[in-house]
Amino acid sequence: MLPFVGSAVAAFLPANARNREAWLAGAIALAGTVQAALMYPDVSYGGVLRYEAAWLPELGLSFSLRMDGLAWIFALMVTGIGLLVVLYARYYMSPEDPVPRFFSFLLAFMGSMLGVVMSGNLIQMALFWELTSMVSFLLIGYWHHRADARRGARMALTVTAAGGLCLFAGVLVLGHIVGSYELDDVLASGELIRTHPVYTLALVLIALGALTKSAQFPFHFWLPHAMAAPTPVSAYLHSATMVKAGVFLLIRLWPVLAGTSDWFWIIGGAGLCTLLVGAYAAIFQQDLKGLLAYSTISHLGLITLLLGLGSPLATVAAIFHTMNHATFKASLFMAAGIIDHECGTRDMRRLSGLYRLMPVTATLAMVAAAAMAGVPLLNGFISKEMFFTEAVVVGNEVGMRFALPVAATVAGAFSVAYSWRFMHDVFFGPPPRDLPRTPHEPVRWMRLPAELLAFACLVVGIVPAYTIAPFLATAARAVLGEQVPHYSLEIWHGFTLPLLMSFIALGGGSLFYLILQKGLRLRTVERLPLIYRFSGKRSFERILTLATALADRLTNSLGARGLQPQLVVIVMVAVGVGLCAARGLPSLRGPVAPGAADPAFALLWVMGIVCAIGCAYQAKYHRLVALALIGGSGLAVCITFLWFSAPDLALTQLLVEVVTTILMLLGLRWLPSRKEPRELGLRTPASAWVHRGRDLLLSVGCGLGLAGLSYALLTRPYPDTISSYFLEHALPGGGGANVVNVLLVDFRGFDTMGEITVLGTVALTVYALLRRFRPAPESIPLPHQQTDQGKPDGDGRGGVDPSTGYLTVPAVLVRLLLPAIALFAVYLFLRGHNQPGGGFVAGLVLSVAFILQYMMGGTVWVESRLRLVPQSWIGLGLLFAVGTGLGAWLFGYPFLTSHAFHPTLPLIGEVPLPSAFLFDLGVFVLVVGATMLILTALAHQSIRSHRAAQHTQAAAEPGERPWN
Amino acid sequence: MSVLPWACLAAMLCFALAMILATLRLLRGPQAQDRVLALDTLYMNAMLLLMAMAIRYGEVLYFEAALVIALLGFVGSIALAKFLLRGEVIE
Amino acid sequence: MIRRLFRWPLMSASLFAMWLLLNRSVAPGQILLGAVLALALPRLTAKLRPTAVRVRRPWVALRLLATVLWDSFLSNLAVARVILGGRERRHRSGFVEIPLELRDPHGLSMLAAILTGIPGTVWCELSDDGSTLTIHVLDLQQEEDWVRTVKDRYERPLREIFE
Amino acid sequence: MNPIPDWAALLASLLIVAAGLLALVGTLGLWRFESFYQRMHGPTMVTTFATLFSCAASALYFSMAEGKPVIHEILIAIFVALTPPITTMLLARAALYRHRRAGKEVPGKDDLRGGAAADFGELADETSLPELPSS
Amino acid sequence: MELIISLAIGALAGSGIWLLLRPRTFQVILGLSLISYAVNLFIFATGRLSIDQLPIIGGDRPIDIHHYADPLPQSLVLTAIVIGFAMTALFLVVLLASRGLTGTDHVDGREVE
Amino acid sequence: MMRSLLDHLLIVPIVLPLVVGGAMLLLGERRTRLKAGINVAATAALLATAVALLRRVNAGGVEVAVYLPANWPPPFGIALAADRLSAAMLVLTSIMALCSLVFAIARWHRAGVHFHPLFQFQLMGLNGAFLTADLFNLFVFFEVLLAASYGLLLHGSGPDRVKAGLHYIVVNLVGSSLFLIGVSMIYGVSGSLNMADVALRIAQMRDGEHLLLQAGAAILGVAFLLKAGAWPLNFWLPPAYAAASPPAAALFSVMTKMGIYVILRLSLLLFGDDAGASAGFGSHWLLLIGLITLSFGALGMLAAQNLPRLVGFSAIVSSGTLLAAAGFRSPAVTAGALFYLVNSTLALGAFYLLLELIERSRSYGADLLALTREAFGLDRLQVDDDDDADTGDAGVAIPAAMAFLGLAFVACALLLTGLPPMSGFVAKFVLLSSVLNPGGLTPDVGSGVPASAWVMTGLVIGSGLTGLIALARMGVRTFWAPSGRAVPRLRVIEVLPITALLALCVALTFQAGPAMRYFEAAAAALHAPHDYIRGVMAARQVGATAGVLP
Ligand code: NA
Ligand code: NA
Repeated sequence: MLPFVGSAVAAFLPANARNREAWLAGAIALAGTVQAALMYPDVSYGGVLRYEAAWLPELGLSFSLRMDGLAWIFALMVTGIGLLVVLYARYYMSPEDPVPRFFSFLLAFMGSMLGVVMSGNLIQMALFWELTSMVSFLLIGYWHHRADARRGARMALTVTAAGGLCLFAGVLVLGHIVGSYELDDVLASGELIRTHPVYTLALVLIALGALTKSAQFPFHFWLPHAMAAPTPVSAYLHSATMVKAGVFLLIRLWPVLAGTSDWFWIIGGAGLCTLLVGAYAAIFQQDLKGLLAYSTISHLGLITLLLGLGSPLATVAAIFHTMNHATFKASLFMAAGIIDHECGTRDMRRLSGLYRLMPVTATLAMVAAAAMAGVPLLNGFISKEMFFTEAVVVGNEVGMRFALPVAATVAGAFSVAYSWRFMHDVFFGPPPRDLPRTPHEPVRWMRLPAELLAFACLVVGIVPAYTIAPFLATAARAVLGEQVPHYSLEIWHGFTLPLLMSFIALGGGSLFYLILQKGLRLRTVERLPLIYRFSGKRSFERILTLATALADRLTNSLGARGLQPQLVVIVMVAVGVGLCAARGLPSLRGPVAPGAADPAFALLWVMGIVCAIGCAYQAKYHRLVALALIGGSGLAVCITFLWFSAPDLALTQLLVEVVTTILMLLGLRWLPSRKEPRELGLRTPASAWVHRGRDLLLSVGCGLGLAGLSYALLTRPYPDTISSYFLEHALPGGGGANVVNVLLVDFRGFDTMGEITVLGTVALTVYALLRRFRPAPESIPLPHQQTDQGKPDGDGRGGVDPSTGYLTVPAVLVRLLLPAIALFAVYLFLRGHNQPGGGFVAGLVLSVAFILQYMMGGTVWVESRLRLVPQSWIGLGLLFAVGTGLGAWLFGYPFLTSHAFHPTLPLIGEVPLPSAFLFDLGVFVLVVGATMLILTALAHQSIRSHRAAQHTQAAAEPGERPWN
Repeated sequence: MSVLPWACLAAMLCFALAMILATLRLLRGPQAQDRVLALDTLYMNAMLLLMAMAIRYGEVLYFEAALVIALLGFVGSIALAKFLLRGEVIE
Repeated sequence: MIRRLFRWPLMSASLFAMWLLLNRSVAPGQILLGAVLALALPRLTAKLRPTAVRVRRPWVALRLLATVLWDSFLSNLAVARVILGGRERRHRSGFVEIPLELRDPHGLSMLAAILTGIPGTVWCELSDDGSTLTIHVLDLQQEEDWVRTVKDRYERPLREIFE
Repeated sequence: MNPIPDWAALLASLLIVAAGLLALVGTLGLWRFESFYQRMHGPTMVTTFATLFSCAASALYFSMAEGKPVIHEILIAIFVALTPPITTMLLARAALYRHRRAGKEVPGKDDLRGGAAADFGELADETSLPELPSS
Repeated sequence: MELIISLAIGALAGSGIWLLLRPRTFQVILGLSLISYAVNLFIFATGRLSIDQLPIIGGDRPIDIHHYADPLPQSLVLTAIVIGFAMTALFLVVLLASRGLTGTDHVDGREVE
Repeated sequence: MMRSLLDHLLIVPIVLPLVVGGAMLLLGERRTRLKAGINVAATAALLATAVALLRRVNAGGVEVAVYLPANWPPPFGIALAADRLSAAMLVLTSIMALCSLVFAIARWHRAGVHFHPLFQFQLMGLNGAFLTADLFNLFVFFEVLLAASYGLLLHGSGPDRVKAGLHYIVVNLVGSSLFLIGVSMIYGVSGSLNMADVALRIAQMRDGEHLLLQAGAAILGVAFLLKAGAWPLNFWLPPAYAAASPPAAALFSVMTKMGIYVILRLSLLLFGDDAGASAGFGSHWLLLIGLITLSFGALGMLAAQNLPRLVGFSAIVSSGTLLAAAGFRSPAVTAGALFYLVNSTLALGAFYLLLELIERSRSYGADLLALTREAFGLDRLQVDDDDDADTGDAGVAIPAAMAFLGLAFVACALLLTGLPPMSGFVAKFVLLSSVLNPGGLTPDVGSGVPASAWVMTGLVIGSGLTGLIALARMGVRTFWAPSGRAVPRLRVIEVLPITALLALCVALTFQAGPAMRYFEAAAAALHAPHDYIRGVMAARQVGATAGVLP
């Protein structure tokens, strides 16, 4: 029941030997064929076989297989022709080719194709549909060292997969209309679908899928380029199976979609155009496979046209012609492949007179070509007759009394012409000269598949009623159900208009070929007369290039690679969004009366704002100034915190301010200065002023926006906040009077844990980055201050104190302060739980104390006397904090639950010792570690300069000696 | 009704004005050392402002912040000064 | 053992006092903790303080402190006058070079603190060999007066204390 | 906080206002002087008696209010006495270096007479440091 | 008071945004610092302004939010300050690395024009 | 009363990486091998924990598992809450982590110091952000994950990385500022930080206040949109992800999803149907932004000139799709979106890992470790670097390397473009089917669907097409061009993670049914957040009075 599963599995077990692979593939194909054939009794007379497995039942997607007459016919075609192709390919492929890949793809394709035809669920069908595109891409690009193969593969993939996506969309629309993706349900809802408002959409999408797959105008151009594939692939995919998927889809959905004028114009129109264009183009091909490809296009157009006509009989004809085409075209391709294989070329200008060299092959090919031309007694004739009949009948109905029959006849004539071309140019004429190889008959087994197919053409053409009729009936019933019209597969219907058309076509076609042969010297035609300008391939490539360029331009104009535009957009969006959301606010000022303004506070902020604006003004060329100015703003912020009762914030802000200043200065050492443009004699371009104007507007707007928001918030009533709880529970529950600190280490200690992780992480990142730091070349030499003034004494190595001379006094004072600052750190740490302070502030204070020593003594000297391993401090701090948190587990409490111990010591009395205190210790340790790591990592860079200076000195000295 | 809060407010105004003066010097320069000096003065005035505030609100804790400025406020300035003097803060 | 603990008596005492001042408490617990810290911190930071402090004459130090406070007070007023006064008063400043005999780093530091702490004079530069000190004087009338003032009023007591 | 006696309030008021005025005048000096070396003198007023008066006012007030001697302000006084010299010295030295580098002879003959110091104010602003060593 | 602090927030944010949009890395880092000042003040302001109401339990104030400054925004600001500090450090080092590796202090690593 | 580890299950995904990361710092800079071992073990343990958590919340009864770190009752203390969505995200994160870690051990972890601790901190941040039910705590974990991501992005240094890192950092810092403004506004108006509590409070808000709250939420939304990579806030994304070292980039594929996760969570929690005047706030915008993002990403894929950039744009496509899906505010669509989310995360992760191998085959050996030591000519003097005894790639080179690369490339391409047979197709189907049939599959008798659904369908399909065109072009150029490129030496531990991720996608295809049932339950809970709110708010402290020992 699941041959394709077996084949797909087998496909991914590549072996090395050609024979083994072929046997495996052949066996699977044979098994499939046999199995399919055995199912005939079940599906004949309208029977349907179903297999269903739950997959995504909630969304109406199940894995369901459904075999009715139509599916059976197609399945048989897929497996049967597949078997022949495998046999053929075994001899066609050269030993150098990676055959395992070939067969595995081929089998995968077979599986997918079976999946398409046997799908009982439309989504699943779309799935297999796309799969066939994928695999065909791989098969076309099989010889991917060739540029044409790559291009052809990409083209085929792009077109068919795009169609597949359309089909997917169409199927989704169908599912939306019907409320189910099951084929059975869809087939039962034809009326609903055809009258639904989105019917046209569904139709167009599905048509796009089908037309692209079946290489219908205007998507036909990919098929000739797909001929870069190995010939077995062409024979299989591009004649017998994959291109038929589109047709299959149209047949499959014919009962629900057909019968409307939309259907007629879209499907029929595309079919008609394809029929004519394909046939016309086929005549002028020089490549054997190109001719076959265009003829395939044309025949598919015929089938599509038949389906588009919308009459049941035409549909039967379409099914019939599908089968016929598969047989004769596959055999033609095989013949072409044999010729290619034997002669080394497929160029019809170089081939001729092969009949004498390989008569059997020639006969086979000619039989098939005749079938293609619609010569009586061959299968092509019968289906073509049916087509002519319908063209006459339906053309009258839809008001194309003349157009349709004439077009049909002209197309028939064209097809006769190119069939002639195929037969005459290749097999007749003078013996071929300077071919790459000397042709002879191929090995028997390679010819066998073609022989079988040609035989089928003959048999079906001569005795249709005994061969194909029951199968055709089965398929037709599956599609049309009770609508199956009366039709007859007799060869002779009497002298009717269609017969006349047939003969006109045969005669006209032959005449046309003769005229072209003589008059236009067909062999020298390089491009298609008349319509070469409308090359689908060129349009396709142009469209793709254009689309890419357009996308590129759009991406660039909708996006930006620079940082500033990106930031402008972000700021604009943020401001816009905030304003939009708050635009309904009745007034900015809320009901709460603001507090009386304090003039000192106002003055403070005059200072703060002046500093901020000054900083903004100076930052480009006067970094140091900007740094000092931003310090002024920071000070204003800090005092504001204190003013409004936030001592912890003020302390922290102050210390962070100090550390940041040191940090920035450490950084400035490695940032070469900028000269003002006027110093360099440059003028600022006008565009820069425009940018600045925009940015100024934006920043003013943003500032006003945020000011407005905060004013609106500050004048709104204070909500019933969760903070009341913290005030109430800080002392009894958290064991601390400083609610902010209790929040930090207890209520929201979890935040603090994250926060210290951030700090530690950043410190590690900074360290890692500085390990591979490459400073700006301009900043590598020692600063001029040091080269000019030198160092008072030594460089701090070997314990010699570098702080002598004019550095003595500052060093003495700073060193005296060290124990005092350390004591202060301990003080801040210990009392943090009840008063402003805490681990973070204390850690910063201690770090500052250390850094002061670095500033006075230099890195080398300090580190020879103080061994800090900041990374371990970070690790320890984290572990300490987490360990405290985990300690709560021991007592059965959640992570970080605080416990207050109150040991009573002699002499001292009760000492409150909350576990949060230990947590804070972790914070303290980490902060010291992280701050020191960041600062010293930067400070260590300076050692490089000193070493570089020493190196240049050392290098200079020996050079000078000879002069002395 | 005590005179002390008003005196404190007056002192705070003085300190704030002094801060503005320092800021002007900070902006004006003209040289880096002037600016560093101005920043240092700014910090010192801020410290005094905080002490006045402590008296005004009778809250001894404001004093802590003043102490921090007294003890560590100079660090930024000496870092800047060292930078001017040696071209780098930590050699 | 005891000696090693009390190697830095002055510093330990200062730290102890600082601890009690900071905590504004003389509870037994604070005294104990303060004592521990006052003894431990100098020890822990010893390596980073290569030069030892020796204070010999506490009386001189106290007297110096009083002198400095008084001088500073007067100078405050003087400088205020200069600032608020007319333009010409602000143009009498200049550098003064003072030959120094004080060599002890702590003594020098104290001198620096004194000179800088007294408005009107600023410690500007100590020559690399420590022999010459340059100060900047706001109201420079007589260079020699300044040299004498500095040497007599401040340097000599400092030498007594530290050397 | 307990209310404090009037005399103490008055004394504290005087002290704190005096501190304010001293600081203001000192900082005014920062603004009014014309050379850097002169400007260095103004802020000293802030760190000496302005601070001392503030500390005294604070000590007085809190001692009265808490009913026990509060003298931790002394810490501020000590630290403020110890730390500014560091900055000032480094700055002065830096200023000298920068002036010398700019070609001025400092302290030169002119400086000892006074007056010429004003010139230094007009030296080019070199704040965008570090510069390239002039080769 | 509310107006002053709102204006302060606005001015800090405005200056910060201006610098943020500048092309030089050092301008950007200062801009980010200014923005973080503004944001910290903003967070702080969401707890409303309370003068002389330290969030430290003690004295004879009734334990009620109207007699204490809101401690929660304060703890949030503390976290934000710390994180802001860390990010400043990181960004500083990255901008130094960028200056060294690209030879310019333009934010895009190359000079425009 | 020692409680079992199971009770602390919720905190493990946060604490475990933290402990492991911290402990690895104590090991110093060397001993990468030991650290790698520890890291793998910890990440595997994390995966196990996440799976256990998923099973727990998916079992009947417990819909939302809540944990109270520090043991304070909600809404006052911080609460962690895991529902189906969080649990799924945790599992996804651990899977991605394990795969990229194993991949990194082949060579990348030696490209700089402290890879392993940073990696663990990154996981901590991600897990914490997925679990927390507190707005500010969310900010903190965002910062943790961002800080670590900066480290991982810059891991290995080099000009491109630093340049991209600079942009990435600035943009995210701005995002963090917006985050803070948003959160604090929400607090300033509502008085709470607990998401569930805020949701309860919103319903009772008076006129002006709910507008201010919406403004806060909108600004917050901008921050998340920035992280999710929504247009026009996403220009940083392709270069940043392209520059990151592959294992980092693979892990980053979870990070854009983090933005989506939060948007889904918060918009449905805060502005659900019960939110009174604020109900449904922002969903139109989400839809619009999502659709534009989707188009932008699709265009970008078409325009991209190199593979890493292309994959970056495909990350944008998936973000856009998800945002648009979130804008539909329908449980069915959300369920589909979740399926899509998982699929695209796995696919992007696999692709980023694969990219490096492909690039390596392009110019083998030249790309690794941008060395910066030559700057001074002082190589010797610099502290010895991190390369231990073996320099990394001396492993077993697997055979058929090119075949593997090709196959994996095709699989990834199929996943990203949503073509069969990989799960990308199922994901797209699931999503689009629910977009077109929000009320389930029933015959449509003229009720119609909104135009947005059609647009969405068109764009999703169209993006698949542009992706297909672009990827086919790249694939052909990379694998089929006759360039005579060297066959790269791949190590098993490089191939394994990619294979595992792709295998998971295949498994997702086949197990689409159970997976969808899970996601439908998750989506239903998201859209009717009563259980979440009740679960979080009803969590009780352990012990009668906290803080005092029994
Ligand atoms: Na002085
Ligand atoms: Na309050």
